[in-house]
Amino acid sequence: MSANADRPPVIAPGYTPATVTDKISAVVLNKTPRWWYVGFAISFLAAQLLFITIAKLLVLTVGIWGINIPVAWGIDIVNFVWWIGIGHAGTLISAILLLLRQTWRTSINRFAEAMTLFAVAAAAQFVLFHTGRQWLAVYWLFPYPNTMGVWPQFRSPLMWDVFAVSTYATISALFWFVGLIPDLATLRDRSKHWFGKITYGMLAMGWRGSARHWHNYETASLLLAGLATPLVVSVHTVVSFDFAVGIIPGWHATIFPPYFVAGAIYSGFAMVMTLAIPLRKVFGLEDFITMRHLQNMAKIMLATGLIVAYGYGIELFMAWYSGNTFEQYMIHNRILGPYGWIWLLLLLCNVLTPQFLWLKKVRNSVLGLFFISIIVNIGMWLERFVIIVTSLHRDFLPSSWGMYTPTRWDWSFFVGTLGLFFSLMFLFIRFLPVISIFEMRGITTGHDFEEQAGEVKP
Amino acid sequence: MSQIFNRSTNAIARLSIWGAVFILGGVGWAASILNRSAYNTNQGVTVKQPVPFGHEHHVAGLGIDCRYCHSFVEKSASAGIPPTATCINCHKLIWSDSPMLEPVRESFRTGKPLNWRKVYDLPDFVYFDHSIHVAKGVGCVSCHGRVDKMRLTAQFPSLQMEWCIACHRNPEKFLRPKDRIFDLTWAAADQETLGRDLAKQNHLRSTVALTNCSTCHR
Amino acid sequence: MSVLSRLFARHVKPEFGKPGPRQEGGDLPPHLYGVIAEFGKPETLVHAVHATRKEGYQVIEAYTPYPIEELHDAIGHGPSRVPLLVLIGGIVGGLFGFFLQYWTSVVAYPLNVGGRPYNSWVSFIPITFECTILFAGIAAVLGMLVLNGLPMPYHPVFSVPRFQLASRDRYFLLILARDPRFRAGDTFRFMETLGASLVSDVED
Amino acid sequence: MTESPWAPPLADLAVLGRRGLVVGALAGVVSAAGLVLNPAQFYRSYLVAFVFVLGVALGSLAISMLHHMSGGAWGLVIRRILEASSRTLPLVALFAVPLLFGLRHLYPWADPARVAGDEILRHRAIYMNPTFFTVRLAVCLLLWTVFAQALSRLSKKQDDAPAPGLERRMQLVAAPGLAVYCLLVTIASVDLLMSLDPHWYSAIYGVYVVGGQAISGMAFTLLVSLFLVRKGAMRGVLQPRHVHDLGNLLLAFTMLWAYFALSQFLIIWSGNLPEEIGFFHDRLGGGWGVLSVFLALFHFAVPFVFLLSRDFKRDIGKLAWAAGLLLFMRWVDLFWLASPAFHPGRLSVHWLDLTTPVALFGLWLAAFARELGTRSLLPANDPNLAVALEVHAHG
Repeated sequence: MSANADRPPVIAPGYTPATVTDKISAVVLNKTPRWWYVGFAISFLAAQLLFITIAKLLVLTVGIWGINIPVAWGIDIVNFVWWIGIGHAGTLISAILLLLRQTWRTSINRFAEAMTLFAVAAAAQFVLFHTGRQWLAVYWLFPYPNTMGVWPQFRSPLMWDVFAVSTYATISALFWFVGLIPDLATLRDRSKHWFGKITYGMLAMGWRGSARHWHNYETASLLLAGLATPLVVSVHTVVSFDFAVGIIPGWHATIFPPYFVAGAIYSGFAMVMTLAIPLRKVFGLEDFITMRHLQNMAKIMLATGLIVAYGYGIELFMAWYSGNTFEQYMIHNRILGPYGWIWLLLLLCNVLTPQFLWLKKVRNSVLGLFFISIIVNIGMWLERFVIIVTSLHRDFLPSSWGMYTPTRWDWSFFVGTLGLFFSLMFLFIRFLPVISIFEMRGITTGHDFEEQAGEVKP
Repeated sequence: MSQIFNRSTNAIARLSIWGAVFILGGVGWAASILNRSAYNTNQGVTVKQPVPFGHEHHVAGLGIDCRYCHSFVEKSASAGIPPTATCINCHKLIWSDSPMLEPVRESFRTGKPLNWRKVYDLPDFVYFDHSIHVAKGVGCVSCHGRVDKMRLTAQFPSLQMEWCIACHRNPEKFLRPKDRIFDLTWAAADQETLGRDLAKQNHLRSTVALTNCSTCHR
Repeated sequence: MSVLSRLFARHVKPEFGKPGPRQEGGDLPPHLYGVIAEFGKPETLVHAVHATRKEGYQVIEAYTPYPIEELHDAIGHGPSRVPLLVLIGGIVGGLFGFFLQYWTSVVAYPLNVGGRPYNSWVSFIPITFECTILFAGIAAVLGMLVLNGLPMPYHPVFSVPRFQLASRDRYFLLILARDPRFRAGDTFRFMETLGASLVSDVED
Repeated sequence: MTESPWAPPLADLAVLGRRGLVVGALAGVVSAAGLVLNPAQFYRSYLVAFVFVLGVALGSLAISMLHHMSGGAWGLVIRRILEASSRTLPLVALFAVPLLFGLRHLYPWADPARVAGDEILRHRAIYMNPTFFTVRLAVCLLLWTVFAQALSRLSKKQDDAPAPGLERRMQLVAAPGLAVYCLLVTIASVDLLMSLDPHWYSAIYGVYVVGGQAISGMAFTLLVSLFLVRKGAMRGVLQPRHVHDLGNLLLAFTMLWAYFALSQFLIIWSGNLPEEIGFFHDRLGGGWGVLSVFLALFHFAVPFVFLLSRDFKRDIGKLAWAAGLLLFMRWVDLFWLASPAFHPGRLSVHWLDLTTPVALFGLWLAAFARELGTRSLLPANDPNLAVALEVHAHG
């Protein structure tokens, strides 16, 4: 990256490999702060809601949700798409920015990758449990020689989704773990307690940081980044195919793949921002997650927000241009139908609010960014609600129109996944380094991992 | 820094990675064995009946035709469980005071049917029709086995879908002439040619049609 | 070294290179793994590596808290073989993904779905792609671990007390006893001339 | 002219311009004969040629705006090529004029008889009519030109006197510029290409065309870079790491284009709706299918495999091969988009299909060569230039 005078630095001046190592590993190795217990307890309590709902769901199946004909996909799928979308920013930050040699990613990539992993875990709950009878879902979803002699239907986008999401979960977990190995070795070497030594030692697998280790490691990291980049695009593309491959008006639009991917990045960066802003405050990590990071993320949010707005616009235009009665009614119903207010709210959250990010003043205000990020998170949830519910509840036949209201179990499932996500997040920030220590060491001495990684590219 | 781990952990660590692969594979393999075992399918398992009816005796010993008792097999979806009256036709004369047959007589007296237990219990979402199978040339023995050798009746096949599908894919391997449908001992000299001819003669639908979901699940 | 580990003593996989013939009549202590030197700056380490290589040592290894590219070149390791493994993984994955779908949809159980061809190759593209990525990614990670000889929780260098700083801000150079050029005393003295802050034996 | 060390090779550019002019003019005369002989075919061929040249100029503009927003050495070393290419937009606008005389030969909505008999065309008539079409095209060309000129002028200012705020001002133009560019390309691509088919519609179309233009711009820039390197004008400037980045961008654009193309195909193929599938039905049968396969192979598969190789991307001589192929394939792609609408069911390549792009591209190249000669080949006063030109040990 070119040096630019009016940009804040990616790390506050004065750090050395030793101080970086000590400061970041101290977060893990020092005594647990009291607020952590409070935060974890609240999250864990919310996660219990998930387990209760799942227990109920296993007995009574999806009848406890508000779904019915015609809206057979309700907020379970809304939440799935929302969570998966949030996960995307993590991969994007670590993979694409690694390929583009953006040094600023270093201090947030670990944390963003963890977010990816936990968001995918939360999303997986919906995929797993919306099938109603999970023990049967195994043969619906995975190709194995079962006793029926049948195989999954590979022409269905839902099967593509199974492969995309499970590949995504596997690769993000591997990418995250590989990134952690040198830092686990650091913790192994710093830990005072025998239990920590053994645990981190086993996870570090005997990492020694030899020249050979680093060389293979960098090559593997870069290749993983190169693989993860098209993967992350493919995942939300496949999610968009879940809808677009069908012929429901409001779903069947060719713009869906890029527009969904942009939306995923948009909400993902919003979530990184929502989490990173309080985190840097409470851990005192402002020197590592600097204003530069927040500004860059704000710019990416603005860009992806504009793409999403483009998607909304082109849908309206094409519905009119097509001259197709059903497409036109879909738009009419989306704006003026019973769920019209949600659409309006969505425009406020997703199209209007991010326009403030054009202003440098807003991009420099931590509080302002925090609020915008939360609003965008809400807006992206509403977008999926509009796409799924509004398109389904009035399709071709007026005789089969209906309304959809989520039940309290729908909501408890959603709140439960939030609890699961934050519980995992709390465990992560307590027991693993939230910032990649070895990469920060490199930055302080000018041995940029990215710069070098770029050079070992095959 | 001193050593945290003993030298032997190197071997253990590597072994555990391979071990995980083998354990996972082993679990999958065991699950598939269990799934296809009689424990799950009831294949070959006899069911306790109110009266210990013996097909071996009635079919092989006495030579009674299947249709004497299962009288709807050519005309309806169900082959038909004989009413008590069918039993009494003979058993009013033979073994008419056997204590073993007391439930039959009681049923006849009271008019309350015998509570026969199902041996072949197909899943509810399978639409199975005996008559079409008989009409197209599938013999009893293909699905029910040598009932003439069964002292007590047991489920002959696994009844898992892969078993159904195996025949629906290659029906010519099992087809037989109309007059041999109820013959449990008959076997073709050249099943391959015969089966192909019969498939044409009986207008069997294509494999694709026969393996369509809606053929059995409606 | 504990008695227990003596009992289980076995050859620990070398960091690199083929084991050379041990020097005849050398004065090697029976359990010497190598000699390690500690440096405070990456530049010093890189210079030391160059000097060591010049001196004729081949079986050496350097340890740093973060990747240093010059070091890799200085030590003279060849290019990583991870990319090749990833390529193989990707090709295998892609073929697996496509033919899994082709076989199940065309051979194993052809079903008419909305009049689409059995070989709906257009619909098979997403899963073919995902399998390519999955296999290639797994190949990258497993390949990295195998090529690095991991997991290896026990390694002789961990016995060096200050080696824990290799994951903080110290830089280490190790000459293995297996090096044909290795002489216990000479090598130790040679390493002391490299500007190291500390030189010590590594026992196996 | 400045006395910059990176002065353009004026003599070589003059030769290039002259050749472009001569070839272009010859092909133009031949094409004009075609206009007399077969006016309908002339306009059909001319449309593809026009959209092709427009794509090169606009692609350059888009890449230069992208560079202003992202920064990076790769952009600085090609910035002047991109600027020269985007400064030709007024000429491209001039190229659009003949098109306006042939609307009724091209578009079903410009034929009153067809509109009267077609419900959907009547529905669209308020938007899709010759007057409004002309207005939209004019506004698009005007706004693109305005953004191109604004950036180019700021860049010139930087050459004249280095001022600290200039980069930021260029960023301030580029950010909204890129958004406006995308929006206008969408509008123009619906107007110029999509509406050739009376009923077909696809929401991703604009994005697909944007992706294609990025390839056009980058491929053309790489060819010019090779030309400049051969003529010794950029010796020592274009380092392997720059070429590597440019190659990666070309790879990324190629993948994006393929991604958009595949998304559109997969969704429409799976949906199989009568109003949509016709587009691919026309393009997969009757000889057009061969062209579709050709497109998939040479617009994506072959360049993709080569562009994956690191060695290939670090050598401008090799990379230019991929760039040349892709630039040619851009024309094939546009031909594939437009022509099946005129000749459904039968692959047809008229000689005018070949002469019109040569004519327009030749004339355009002459203008480009003249524009490239007016400035230094590198923005000498850009504060990031020194860093961008640093020779890395491992570069």
